[in-house]
Amino acid sequence: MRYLPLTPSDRQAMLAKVGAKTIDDLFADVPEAARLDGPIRDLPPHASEMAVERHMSRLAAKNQTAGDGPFFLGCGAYKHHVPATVDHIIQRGEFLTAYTPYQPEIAQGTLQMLFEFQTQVARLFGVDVANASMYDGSTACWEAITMARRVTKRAKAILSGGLHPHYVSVANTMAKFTGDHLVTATPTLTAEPDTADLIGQIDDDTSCVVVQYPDILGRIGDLSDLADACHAKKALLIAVVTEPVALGAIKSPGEMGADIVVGEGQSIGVGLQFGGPYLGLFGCSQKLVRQMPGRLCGETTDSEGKRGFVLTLSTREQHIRREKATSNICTNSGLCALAFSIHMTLLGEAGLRKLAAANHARACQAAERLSKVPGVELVSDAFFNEFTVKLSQEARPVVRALADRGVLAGVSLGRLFPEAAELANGLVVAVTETVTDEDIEALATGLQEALA
Amino acid sequence: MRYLPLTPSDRQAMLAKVGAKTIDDLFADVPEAARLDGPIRDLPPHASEMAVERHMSRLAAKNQTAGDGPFFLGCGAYKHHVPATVDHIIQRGEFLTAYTPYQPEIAQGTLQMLFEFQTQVARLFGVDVANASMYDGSTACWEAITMARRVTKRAKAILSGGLHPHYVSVANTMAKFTGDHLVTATPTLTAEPDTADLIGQIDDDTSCVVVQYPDILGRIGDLSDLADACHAKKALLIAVVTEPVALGAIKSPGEMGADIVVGEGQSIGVGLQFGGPYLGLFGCSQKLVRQMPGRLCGETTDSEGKRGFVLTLSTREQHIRREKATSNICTNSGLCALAFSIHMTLLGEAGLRKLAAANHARACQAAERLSKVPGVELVSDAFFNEFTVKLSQEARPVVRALADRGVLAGVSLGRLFPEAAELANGLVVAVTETVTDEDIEALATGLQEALA
Amino acid sequence: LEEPLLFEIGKLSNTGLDIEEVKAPASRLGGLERKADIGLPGLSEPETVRHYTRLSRQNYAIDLGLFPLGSCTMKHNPRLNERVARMPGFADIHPLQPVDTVQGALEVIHQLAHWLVTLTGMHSVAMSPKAGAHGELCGILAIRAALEARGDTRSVILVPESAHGTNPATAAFAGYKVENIPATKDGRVDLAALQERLGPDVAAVMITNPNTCGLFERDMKAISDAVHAAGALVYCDGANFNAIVGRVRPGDLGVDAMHINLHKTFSTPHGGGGPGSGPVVFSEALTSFAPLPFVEKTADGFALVEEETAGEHHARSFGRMVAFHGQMGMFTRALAYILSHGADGLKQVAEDAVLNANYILRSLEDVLDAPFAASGPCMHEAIFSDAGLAEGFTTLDIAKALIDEGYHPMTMYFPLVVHGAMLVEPTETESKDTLDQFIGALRSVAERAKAGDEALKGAPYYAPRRRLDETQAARKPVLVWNEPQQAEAAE
Amino acid sequence: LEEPLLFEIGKLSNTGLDIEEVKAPASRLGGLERKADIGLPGLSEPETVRHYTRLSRQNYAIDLGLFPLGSCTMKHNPRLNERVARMPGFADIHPLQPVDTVQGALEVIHQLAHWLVTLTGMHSVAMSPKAGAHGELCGILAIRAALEARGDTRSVILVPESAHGTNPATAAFAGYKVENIPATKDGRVDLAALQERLGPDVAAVMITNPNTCGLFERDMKAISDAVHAAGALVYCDGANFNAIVGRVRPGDLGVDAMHINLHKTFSTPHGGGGPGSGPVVFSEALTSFAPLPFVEKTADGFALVEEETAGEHHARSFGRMVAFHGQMGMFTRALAYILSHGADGLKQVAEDAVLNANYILRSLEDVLDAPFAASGPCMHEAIFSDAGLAEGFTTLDIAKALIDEGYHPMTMYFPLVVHGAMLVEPTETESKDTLDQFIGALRSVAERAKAGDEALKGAPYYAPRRRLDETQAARKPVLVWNEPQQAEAAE
Repeated sequence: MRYLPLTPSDRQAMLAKVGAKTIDDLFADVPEAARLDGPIRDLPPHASEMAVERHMSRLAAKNQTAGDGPFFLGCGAYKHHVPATVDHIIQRGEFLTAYTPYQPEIAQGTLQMLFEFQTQVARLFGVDVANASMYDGSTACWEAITMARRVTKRAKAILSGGLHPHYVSVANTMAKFTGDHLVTATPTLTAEPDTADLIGQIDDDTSCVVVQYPDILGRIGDLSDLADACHAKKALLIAVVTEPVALGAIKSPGEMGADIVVGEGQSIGVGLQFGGPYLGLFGCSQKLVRQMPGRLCGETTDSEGKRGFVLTLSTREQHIRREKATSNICTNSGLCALAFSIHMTLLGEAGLRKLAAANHARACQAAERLSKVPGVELVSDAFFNEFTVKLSQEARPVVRALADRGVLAGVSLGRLFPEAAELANGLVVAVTETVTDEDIEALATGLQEALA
Repeated sequence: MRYLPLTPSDRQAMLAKVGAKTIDDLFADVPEAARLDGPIRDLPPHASEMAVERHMSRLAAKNQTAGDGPFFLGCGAYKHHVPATVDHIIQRGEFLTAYTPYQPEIAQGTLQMLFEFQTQVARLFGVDVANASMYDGSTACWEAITMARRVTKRAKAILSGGLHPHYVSVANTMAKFTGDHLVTATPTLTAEPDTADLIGQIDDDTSCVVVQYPDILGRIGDLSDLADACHAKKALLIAVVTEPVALGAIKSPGEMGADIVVGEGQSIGVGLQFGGPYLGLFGCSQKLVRQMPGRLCGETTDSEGKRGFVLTLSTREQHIRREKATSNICTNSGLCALAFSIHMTLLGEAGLRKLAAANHARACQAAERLSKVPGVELVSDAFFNEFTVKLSQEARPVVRALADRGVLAGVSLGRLFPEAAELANGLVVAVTETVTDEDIEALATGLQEALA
Repeated sequence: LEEPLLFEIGKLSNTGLDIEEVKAPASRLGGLERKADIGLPGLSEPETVRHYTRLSRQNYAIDLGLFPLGSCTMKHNPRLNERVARMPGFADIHPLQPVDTVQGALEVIHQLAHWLVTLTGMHSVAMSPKAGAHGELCGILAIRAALEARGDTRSVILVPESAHGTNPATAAFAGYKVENIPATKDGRVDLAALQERLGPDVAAVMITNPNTCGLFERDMKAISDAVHAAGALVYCDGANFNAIVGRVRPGDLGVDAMHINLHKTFSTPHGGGGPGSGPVVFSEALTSFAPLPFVEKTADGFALVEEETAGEHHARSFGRMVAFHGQMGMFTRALAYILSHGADGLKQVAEDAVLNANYILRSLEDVLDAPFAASGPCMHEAIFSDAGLAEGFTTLDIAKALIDEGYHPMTMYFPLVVHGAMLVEPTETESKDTLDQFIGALRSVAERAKAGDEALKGAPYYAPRRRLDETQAARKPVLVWNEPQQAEAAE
Repeated sequence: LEEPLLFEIGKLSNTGLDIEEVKAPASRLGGLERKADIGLPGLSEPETVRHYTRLSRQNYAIDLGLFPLGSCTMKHNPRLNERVARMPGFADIHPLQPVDTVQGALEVIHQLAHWLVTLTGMHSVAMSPKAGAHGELCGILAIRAALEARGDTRSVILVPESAHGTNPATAAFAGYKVENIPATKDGRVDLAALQERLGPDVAAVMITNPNTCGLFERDMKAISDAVHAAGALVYCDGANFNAIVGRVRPGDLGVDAMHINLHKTFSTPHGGGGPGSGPVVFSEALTSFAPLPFVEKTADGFALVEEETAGEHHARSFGRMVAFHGQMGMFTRALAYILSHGADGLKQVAEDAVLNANYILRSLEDVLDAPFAASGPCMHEAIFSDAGLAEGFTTLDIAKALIDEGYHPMTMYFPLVVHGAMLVEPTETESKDTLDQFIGALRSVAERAKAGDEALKGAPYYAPRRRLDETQAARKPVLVWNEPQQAEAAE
């Protein structure tokens, strides 16, 4: 078998060395009754690379890919062009097949990269520091809520209606067990985000306000007043960014006063991948750093005085603190962080700004074009690369009908908020740099016919 | 522009250093009249990676690929499964972006690989030594003919009718200029290769006999008598192998007495690629080594006595010998040699034999099945993974008709020998391990309908 | 050669990408244009390739040599799986596409789920957890949901002293008190002590089997029976499933929930610390509490069960753990891995992993203290202690000296129950030749540590860095780069 | 760590591939079954990955640093081009498929051909030559065919002393006598001497422009005119086209044939010595003699003109040079490269290449002898000589010392017209920072060589190997591995 180097004669020699007659002797501690002697049920024997590749190809071919036609889905996962260099580098064995850098002397490649990544994320978010990544945006969001509880010693978190409903769902699930009190809301199809409502709800028990920017409907609004209101009550403002490319065009949450900024980094370098693996981004202000969850890479020196990098503040972590750890997280999303960092390095400030400008320009073009379709109404006039339209009928069947024509038209709010009938006509349309004039025309035409 | 690191301010600083006012000053030696000042005609300005990828994807999509359906083409290029490991390794920058190993101290990776490659090729061919690869099989074949001239000091080469007609064409082209005298023939649709005819033609002026094994019609026959006949007249036997996988099942030309064995290595590790880059293989007996063309890697030691490898016998080569070189070749096919060597290492003797057995078994299945189709007659009963059938009508339109049904049925002899009307009904069918039962059935059914 | 930081070589105006300018209608950014510099330097493409290629060469990796980290299962990552994960049909689909446009993706999840359930002998599997610790949390939440569903408010989870740190951390995160279970001298859970502690306040026991001492818990079934008799549930840490896959099914041992590290047993690449993937298999008792979303086969194809479609029979689900459906990119790799090995191969995996570990144990027990050498064969990892080293010499010295021998060190100081523990897991993808060389290297280092060779304490000498000062890093953490003048000003 | 040879670690029975057994009907091998061992050891997949990964790390490469080999144009290889070449529509098509199933492939060839003709200002292009030297041969054969077609039996080709070795070798291979043309002191072709030599026996002149001294041949047009006036033709070695692409068109200078190294100017990867690709552009005079096959645009799409279809208007083709259609895998990369750069980018390529070379020349001329420093600006490469080094110190010492500084050496001892030549070509894909560091390193090495620092003669010290004994290798060549006992017996 191609992955197993031992030969039958190796096995014999090694059994002799360990003093066992057969391999079964080494499983002697397994109770007789629990030993499997027969083959694994239904599983065929080992297969050639060619056969496995064929099997997987057949499954892959059953999916309609984002590249197959006009594509407008967003809502927490965005299709961007990922440069070939990114995939080339992350496939280098030295990155791909390394472990967590517990032995820093022979892991400086990963560690320096993480240090650079942390710096990139902190600057993008406009905060002081960032960690070495987390599972994804939704879990990073929940970690931020628990961090706010640790910092403020309060248990009430106010979640904006503009927060991704799946993120809300994750937080609700966790809060059931931790006893956090979450105040949640459903968004409304209005032009403005719910900032004013949020400000009104902050009280002395509030640990934090969680607001998404741009929000689930694509809307953007200034967070400064909200931040001030939070700070007035000694609560923290947590901003969630699911489309980091936006921060190449619009102010960062940190600039506007957010204390913790978390996000989903998938947009930069990672790709769609049906939802995972993705990349949780987590940054905060310097004064909160010792309550920050997840791995951190820090600068230090070696015994000869040379600069080097190590994992640090591990006294917060489970392998040292066990049940007193800030989080049970043991894994980050290292390879995705690498992909993000490479893509960001290729972009640089100049490229990121151009990319963001291209996204926004495309989105404006699409918004303008779709506004002209009878039965389509643009909900908000301040957005980045994603906006919501209200259709003259339920959006979900419209999306289905367009998919059959090869147009993946966006995310229907009926899919995201199945219980909110008032949102059922909403369609969230994401328009990135990958969208062409023809794509926009195909969407407009498709909508026109579906709504006719 | 993404590949150009100089910034405008770098350029200014550098111009100042070199004492030029503008970049045009550096092109002062170009006569005014020859300077291009305007843009390049019709060529658009630089394009994004995404745009270029789209352009190339659209072109790629216009081709019907070997993986799109049943596939039976051979005649010098074969579809085999190439393991994912091969492409992974050849994309490592240290292999992909290295130059010819002229500085051996920092090129041992390439050099050791070439030494291993040479050993693998020599053993596969059953000869003493092999070079570090050449452009492709057809040019290696011509180099062998000129080498035979240098060794024997005779200019008449006898080429078997079973030699790939494009290889014959290359040799004919070159011979026009070098004054070599080539005796060529057209194959006949008979069961046996033309060994007996060849033996009859050898005389005291003959430098070499060139025979393909398996031949262009897929036929195989023992070369021993031919080798003896060559040697009796002090001529060399050159064997050409266009399907090296065959040598995992059948005797090597070296074992049967060939003096020089050349071949096309594309089958192992390289892939189809519409004909190039491919991999010329070249091996010969030890006593001919100093007349061998192309790069050679040899073992030596460094100043501390450690084993190492260098390019050697370069006194044969053009950069030293200039007009007295054995060949004008300067480039080998290093990356393809690496791919070949990795694939061969993954196979090993055991894997190569199993692969060859699988190819032969599939071919036998196909031969058996096609023999049952009315109007299809099997030409030879001794073959490896490729055989010729004689159809009841011209093969070329049949191949065309089947292509429209998604079946790439093989190579018609009308394509290869446009001037030999007597071969027009011949179809050469290659059957590798990638062919399935369903593929064979699709071919049989397709032929049956096309010939009905 | 030293590789500078990106921030030392990049410039804000440099870029390695050409981005087409799109003619924009009037901007609609609501007055939020970002004006100040962000501070993100760029590099051209050639500089980028070189920066990261050079950085990569400062890493050790499984592609370069043995990576014997106990409990981490660093085995070969097949390149086929990388190719498969990148097929556009898997890599280029959006998690919120209409389900009939992603039937192949759902089928992958369904197939992998089927084989995970089959291999573990369990009843169902939750695919969405993003890593091992996330899987642990999933399992404990399901246990808590099940207990709450029957009105049970048990508050304690028992964890062996030798457990992974994630176990107590997870239990605490889920709101439980954690109590330790002692081990017997032979390195296994003390069944009698456990039985004594069990009571109406105990919600669950978390056991690692094979355990972190590298031993199979012989009494696993008795433990499970006792736990169940006390009204509690059994969580099994599946990090070490590599040792028994195809040979033992946890379901046959009474386990109620177990996570599976796809990046360990099923060889998805570690990538310098993730992404992982931690599906959790459940017994019938816990199945109805499993989290959303999951995939179900229906008459029409494959359905994605989310909040809205959960309906009656999934009403007891404890909720959602992640935004989307889990680590699809790891599912494709793991499925390809399972199909490549097949029934015979997976069994061979466990056998060779165990054989390799025992070979190391028996080849070194004369020179290194092996505290459980008499406890029977080890499973997939061998454990040694620092007993017998010369005064002042530690496990750390041995680890750093191994670096100079060309190897990644073993896991150090874990599990905590063994003093100066060295946990060595070779995995099944190492050849006998490689093991022999490693044994030779470790033997030589161990002999030097016993002989008190002071040179060891300076190791590593031949790595990209000498020993790094971790205390300094933690005392005043520098987590981001700052321009030198800023950094100075801050001091 | 030393990496053993495959033959020292592999076994005949080992394999890294699982191959399905196919039920065979009776074998039809005609009694030719191979029975004896072939002698091809195998490795499992993990061992294979490790063997080649470790080997790769003993190489220097452009991905690791500057590779200033003059005349070799080692520039960055874009990763997009690797992706493009691997698209199944290009990588997985057979050269003998019916032409209507490969229209996209033919269109790639046609488009690339179009841009090559446009960029060079020539009339047509032969795409099939497999490398630069093969292209030279193609050009010379076309010239010979053209001369023969007019009944002209000229027998001499004139080549400058400074030409690439392939030039005279090619001319000789094509049956010509080779005579040298002298150079002037300023490093250019001596026009007067050339004019004097021209006569009815001269078939062609082979000129490299920019030449191998890094200089533009100012008199190129005059040379061409003189050659044409004498009834001969002009071949231009296009190895250095990188310096002038987008700025000068060889067609405007009277060139009749020129090869283009796609792996130089158009950045297809060198791959440790190939594959290359050497299309040849032709003037109108030579077009009808171009080799088969080629692609033509027709009303129906793209046609592949081969022997059978060549017909009347191609009856003068000199024949076929390779089995199939050339280096498709390089065509896709080169086309992607041209489209990526576009009209502005290609011009910038030449400008930056020339600027970088002049920057090196002017930054080092104070410490290294630059024989043509006064001959005007250099083009894409700067040349230095060994004049002024301390007694007994050579170009080789400088080259090997550069290895220890972390760089690949420049081209040594070429061109022959400069004593101890050092030919430095940075290319346009190097940054100013990189050049400054390289200049610093070369300056320091040069100063040590001038000061007579004996340590230089032992360099390299920090490479995978110290200086290797090339004489020993050539005296008794060992080109293949033999089992130690055999090897000993043979001695």
